[in-house]
Amino acid sequence: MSFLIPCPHCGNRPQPEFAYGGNIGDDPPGSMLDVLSEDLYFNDNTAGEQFERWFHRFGCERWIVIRRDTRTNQVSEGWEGVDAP
Amino acid sequence: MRLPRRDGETIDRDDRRTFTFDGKEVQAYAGDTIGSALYANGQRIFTRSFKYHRPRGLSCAAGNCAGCLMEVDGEPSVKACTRTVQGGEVVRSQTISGSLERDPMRVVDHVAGPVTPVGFYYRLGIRPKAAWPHIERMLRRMTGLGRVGEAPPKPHRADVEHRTAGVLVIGAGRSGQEAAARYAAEGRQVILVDERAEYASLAIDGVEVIAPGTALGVYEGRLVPVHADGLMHRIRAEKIVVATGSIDQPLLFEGNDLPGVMTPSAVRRLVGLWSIRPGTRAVVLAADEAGDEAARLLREAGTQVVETIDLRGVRPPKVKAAARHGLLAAVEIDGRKIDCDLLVASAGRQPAYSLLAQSGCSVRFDAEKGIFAPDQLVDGVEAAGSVTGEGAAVLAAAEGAGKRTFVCPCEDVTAKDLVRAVGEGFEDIEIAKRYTTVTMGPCQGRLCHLHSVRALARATGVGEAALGTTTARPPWQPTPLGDVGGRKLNPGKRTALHDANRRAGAQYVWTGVWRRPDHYGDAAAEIKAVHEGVGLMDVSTLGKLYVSGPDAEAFLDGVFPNRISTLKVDRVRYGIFNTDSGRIIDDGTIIRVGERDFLVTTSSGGVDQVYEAFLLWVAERKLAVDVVNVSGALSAVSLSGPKAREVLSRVTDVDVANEAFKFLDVRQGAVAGASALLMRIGFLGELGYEIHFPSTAAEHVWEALMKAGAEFGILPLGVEALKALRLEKGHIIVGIDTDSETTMLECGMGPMIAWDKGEFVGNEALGRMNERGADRALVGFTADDLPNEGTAVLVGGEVGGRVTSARRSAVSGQVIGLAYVPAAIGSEGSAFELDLGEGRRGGAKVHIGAFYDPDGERMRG
Amino acid sequence: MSLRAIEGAEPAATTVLRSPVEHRLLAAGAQVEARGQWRVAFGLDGEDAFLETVAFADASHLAKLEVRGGAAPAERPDRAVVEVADDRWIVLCPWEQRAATIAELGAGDRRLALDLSGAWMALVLAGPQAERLLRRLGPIAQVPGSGPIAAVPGRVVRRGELLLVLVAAEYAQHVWDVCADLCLPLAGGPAGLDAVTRSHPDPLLAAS
Amino acid sequence: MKDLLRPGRMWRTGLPLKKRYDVVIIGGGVQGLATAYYLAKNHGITDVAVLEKSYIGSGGSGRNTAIVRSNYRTPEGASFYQASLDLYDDLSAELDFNIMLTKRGVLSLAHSERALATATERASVNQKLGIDSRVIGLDEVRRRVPALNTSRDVTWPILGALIHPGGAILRHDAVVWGYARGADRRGVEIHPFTEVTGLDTSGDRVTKIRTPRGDIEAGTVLSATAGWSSGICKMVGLRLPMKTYVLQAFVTEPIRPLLVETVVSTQMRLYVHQTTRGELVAGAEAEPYPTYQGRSTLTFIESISRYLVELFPAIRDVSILRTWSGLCDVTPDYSPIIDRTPLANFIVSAGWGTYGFKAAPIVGVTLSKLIATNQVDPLIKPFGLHRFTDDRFISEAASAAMSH
Repeated sequence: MSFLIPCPHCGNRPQPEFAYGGNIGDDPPGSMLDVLSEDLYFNDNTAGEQFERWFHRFGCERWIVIRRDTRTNQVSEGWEGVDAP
Repeated sequence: MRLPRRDGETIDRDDRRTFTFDGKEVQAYAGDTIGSALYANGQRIFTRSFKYHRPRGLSCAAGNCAGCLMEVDGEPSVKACTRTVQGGEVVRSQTISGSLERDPMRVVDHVAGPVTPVGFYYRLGIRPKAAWPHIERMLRRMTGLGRVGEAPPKPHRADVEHRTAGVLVIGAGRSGQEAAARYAAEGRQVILVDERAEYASLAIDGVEVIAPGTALGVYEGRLVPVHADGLMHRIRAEKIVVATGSIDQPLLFEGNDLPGVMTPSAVRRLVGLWSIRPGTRAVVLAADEAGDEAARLLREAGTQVVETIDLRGVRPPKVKAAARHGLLAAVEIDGRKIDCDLLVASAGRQPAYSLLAQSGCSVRFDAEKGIFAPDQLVDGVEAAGSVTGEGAAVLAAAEGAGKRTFVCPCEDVTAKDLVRAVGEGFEDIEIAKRYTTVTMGPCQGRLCHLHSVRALARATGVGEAALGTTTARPPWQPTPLGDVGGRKLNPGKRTALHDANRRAGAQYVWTGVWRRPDHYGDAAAEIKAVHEGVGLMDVSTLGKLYVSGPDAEAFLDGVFPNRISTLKVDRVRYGIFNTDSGRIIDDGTIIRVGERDFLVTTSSGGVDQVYEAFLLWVAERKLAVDVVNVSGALSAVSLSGPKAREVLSRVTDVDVANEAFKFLDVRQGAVAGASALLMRIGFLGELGYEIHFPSTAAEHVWEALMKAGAEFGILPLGVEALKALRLEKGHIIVGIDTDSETTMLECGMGPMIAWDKGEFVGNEALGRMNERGADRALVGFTADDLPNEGTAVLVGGEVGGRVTSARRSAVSGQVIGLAYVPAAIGSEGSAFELDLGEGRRGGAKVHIGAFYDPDGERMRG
Repeated sequence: MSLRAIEGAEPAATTVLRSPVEHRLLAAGAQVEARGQWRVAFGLDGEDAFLETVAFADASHLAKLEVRGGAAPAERPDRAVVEVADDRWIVLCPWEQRAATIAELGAGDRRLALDLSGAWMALVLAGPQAERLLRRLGPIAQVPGSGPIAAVPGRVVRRGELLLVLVAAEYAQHVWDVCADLCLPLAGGPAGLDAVTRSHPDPLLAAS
Repeated sequence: MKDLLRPGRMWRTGLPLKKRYDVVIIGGGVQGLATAYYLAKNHGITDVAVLEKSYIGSGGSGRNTAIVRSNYRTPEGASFYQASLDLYDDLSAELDFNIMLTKRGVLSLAHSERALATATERASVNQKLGIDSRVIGLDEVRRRVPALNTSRDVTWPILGALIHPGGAILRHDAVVWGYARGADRRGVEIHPFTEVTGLDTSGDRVTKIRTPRGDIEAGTVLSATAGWSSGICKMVGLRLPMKTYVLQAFVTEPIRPLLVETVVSTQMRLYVHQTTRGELVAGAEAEPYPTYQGRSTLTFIESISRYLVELFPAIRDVSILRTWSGLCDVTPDYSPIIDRTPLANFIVSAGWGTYGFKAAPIVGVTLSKLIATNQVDPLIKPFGLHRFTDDRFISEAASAAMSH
């Protein structure tokens, strides 16, 4: 078991019930490489708070968004849908 | 030396039990542990130390140290002092050579002292290089404690129970019991756990007591696995109260590891719990009240306490323990020799803060008390009792020469080793730990972590606070793999036809998470049946997603690369699922059953990934469409072969004449009385129908089709036949012929892509790759010899790709297959070589298109 | 026009319907008889003794409808409504009421009311140790609720003292085997549904 | 042997931080220290500082499960890691410090036809490059690892395996300390507990390296910080194609000799070997979400224990002593990034996933050459950032383990 994710429908549930869907919107890509591959493969790999998408496989089968601090796995909030609030 | 009955003892003298130790029978009472019973029967040497093979015996008798590790019923390295006697156990000592009493390996201790200082193995065996493997093999035979594999482990169950607790109190000492009672009185749901069996009978109203039960760790989300006998309580607690108390720290002096040297906790438990007189002539070096109480208990038990020295606030005396026949015989204090068979000594008590640190609490060094204590606690976690540092202190010390003053008895690390390590530059607790292996033994730092940090502080001049601590990690007690793993739990998926197939003789294999028939005894006959008669295959493993709603068509045009808007009702089309970066993750079919209703099939392994990707696309674009996973609701079979139409006509009301039901047509009607969806597709290369129907009627439909096909020699088909038949047509299987990098452009599927239809998954990446052109191509090939699947394709002597599928064709007898080759030689007839293993090479040629019935007349007929 | 196979079209009277764990029940010595179009298992020896601790029984012969959109379906004594999300439910009803329930629930601003009866195994846990067996099957903290059951996605609702568990039919035999294994130390085991409904009468579960 | 009797210092401590160095290496793990060692030894560049934010070897170098092998899937990967294995072979003598490299072999189990095909592919590529690696049948697997449960009544019966006799285990800390001593003796300055908190740039050069102990200037700056690479590169406005995950491992109590080879099962997501001291050391796959937080998880130890006991029934009662974790930096194709960057004097080694330790010696040799001579060694040429712009991945992902 690991950290808890606040699913808006199902309440606090352990992370293994969810599938990770990637973090939302790394800030605008740097100029280094051409635009396409920039956002596909390059990312901030943030050590801090980021918005993320998770799919609740063992519950409501909905995509939700949470804000998590990747340094501590502290999850502050969860929202319905796939866009950062 | 068992004392007469005493009140407060936790043994039941009317309930006698026996076990064997190294073949000899040992008497015990209920409530005894294996350690206490052996001690009562006169056993003093319990094990031999890891490096020097010095004799070791009971030192803490509380499950903190490694002085009493024994094998119990095949379980290695059990802490005998806390393993309650059930009766009938087979207990064996763990020695590398000789016996507990006489261990020839002890020579290492006498002779090797100067030659085997800390880290000696980093300086030996370097040259000649060839010598090291032999030295390493020899070292391996001299190390390791527990024996494994001689007798199969005694089968005992390990179940898991997932639980929640309002308040979980860890530690049933005075402060733990108080906290439990207080929260219970507030109406909270309280669970109190303690690893010591003597609390098993503890009763506090409103509190569930689990003893013996060891809290192995505090994981994220306040999840605490409590290891009881045969059951792991996986408790998620709203609040945790850690009341794990404090642990006697050994006094550091020469010979402090000898059997007969004990901490006050050992005396308190031997006398107090099991009514055993620990020795006849005792010397007590008291660092705190625990020491004073031990002296009192010894006198009460009739032991002659010949000397009591109070270590508090005095100059540390020079202490040296002397042994005879491996056991404590006398102690020298400031030069004065005193004969004794028991030396009770400790440097004080250090809080057992590991569980608090694991939960995220910070730890600080309290210079005044000389201990590490919990500092800021995280929310939901409280500390109670001496674990907080109150009533704990480690101030007493003794002077010792250091050569045989053991800071870490488990790993035989002496005070001298630590000083030498600092001298060599290992000045930080973490690299000192890795270099000397201090705190890396069975006690995991309970008795040696504080001493190690203080020794480093003295040697480096850096204070303990700056040196800090090593990371507290689970498990809090060594725990058997079988008890942590719990029951076998490997979910496998089975179709509704699983048992019908089994009765038909199916030999099952795993394909991903599915159990599928590989064949029914004769794959070749199955292949022949499809080419000449008719075969029936359970394809219920296909993923099935019902897509319905006003935006259904627009949605499918977005998630598929090929054009879906042109797909008419009652028609089916092949489709590929790509990632944003244009790699193939799955393939399947799109069946249109209405203007805004589709059934999409995926491979058997791919449905979860596709389902979640579909829902993400719908949510991102706020489309009015429902995606329903009907994979289990519907079962499916594929009926293939020249006689398929005739067999089907016997069991359906659908008009199956070719003109009425053409290739890639879709019909809905009854099959064997069940409401079914039928379509004509040609994955196996012959006239074929894929039929979907409710799983509740699956066996009924299967039996009806088999009965109707009997006169045509119908055979059930396994995965082996499927792989052979589809290969004749050059059809790929995602996951076998494709890998995580394969794109449609490499598989000749470029023409399927509707570039002009606007945004679809992977279009940008595929667009760029299309401009640049693919480096490799997945092509068919014919060859002289049958290569193993996966073997390398060689072009100009270099590795240029690999074979993904290969078989000898049942139709042509020729070796056919699919392989990745450099794009440059991806055209018909190009030659390349295959690595046949052991340096042998075989010739091969590219073959574009199907090997069998290239124009597909048989499928369309 | 849409996918008739999941819209509750009546199968021909002669079509025999089976539970995904019928063969596990036969292997456990159950008698199986046709009740309507369904083959229902009953009369497992040892079932009464198991009911004193914990018994698990197959109720897969119930109709199971996937309902989406509109307001939550009305509760009824002979119906179980399992909420998946705020606009999605699984509704269980006796098989013979399948068509009527689909018609009732399909009306109004409902998006979908589909017959997915073969998609799930319905498992009934009965007896004083039923909650304990559920806690050994997975970390589902409250009922009604969802979460891992024998490590696969599951849902559970309460029917009086009974627990009604839903798991994907593809995992039915796996979950059945895990239940049998976890019941051993609890002196529990499999039971026919009749034995359960005899001691726990339930208008939904009473074998039709 | 001589320093066995008279303890000599391994390295200098308490060195002051100079204002400038020819080369500043960020990261005191095995790659940073190896690069410093070969800069001094092969290229005579000794005005070098290695800045480590904690103790040397505190990152992945001190947390991996100490397996070195070269039976990789791609020709580029296999030749690269074989070059590293060759250097490891002589490293004890080179450093005059026994790293206890023992070639006991690595056995990768195949539980399915798909896995056998992947094993065949790797053997085929390896043999072509002269790497000893071949597919063996069940009876040779039984002969080599008698403790293994090779019966049919397991969840995933074993069909065969890829044996790589050259695969080895070693004492990973000893490699860190050996390189550190060798570099220190040649004049390289190792500065533990000196975190880089900022990098200033002007034009296309890194001009200043900020640390709590003062700022430094450097001719060339190398980032060898594995899981932390993204944070370091962000200081110069550079983004990498990588994410950081937590990877866990555990060790059991020491037992009598049971395993010779390292045993790997991709299907069960585990690998295990027995150390010279008798402990079983086992590791697993990363948690499926990026994180820098290294707390152990219960699901990890439960599932890996369950699979280990299924593979080796005899160790059911062997006790777990300690679980720990480290960070691993994973790229989209599981191959590393060793490259110059748009900043003329800033070089990056990152994206090592779980292979960083295996590559340390060859990274040291090739990176020191790149820094000293600006030449890109053919072995590392394929691992540049360009492969992500022109979509030419070098996929070490064991295989598309999706099955049909």
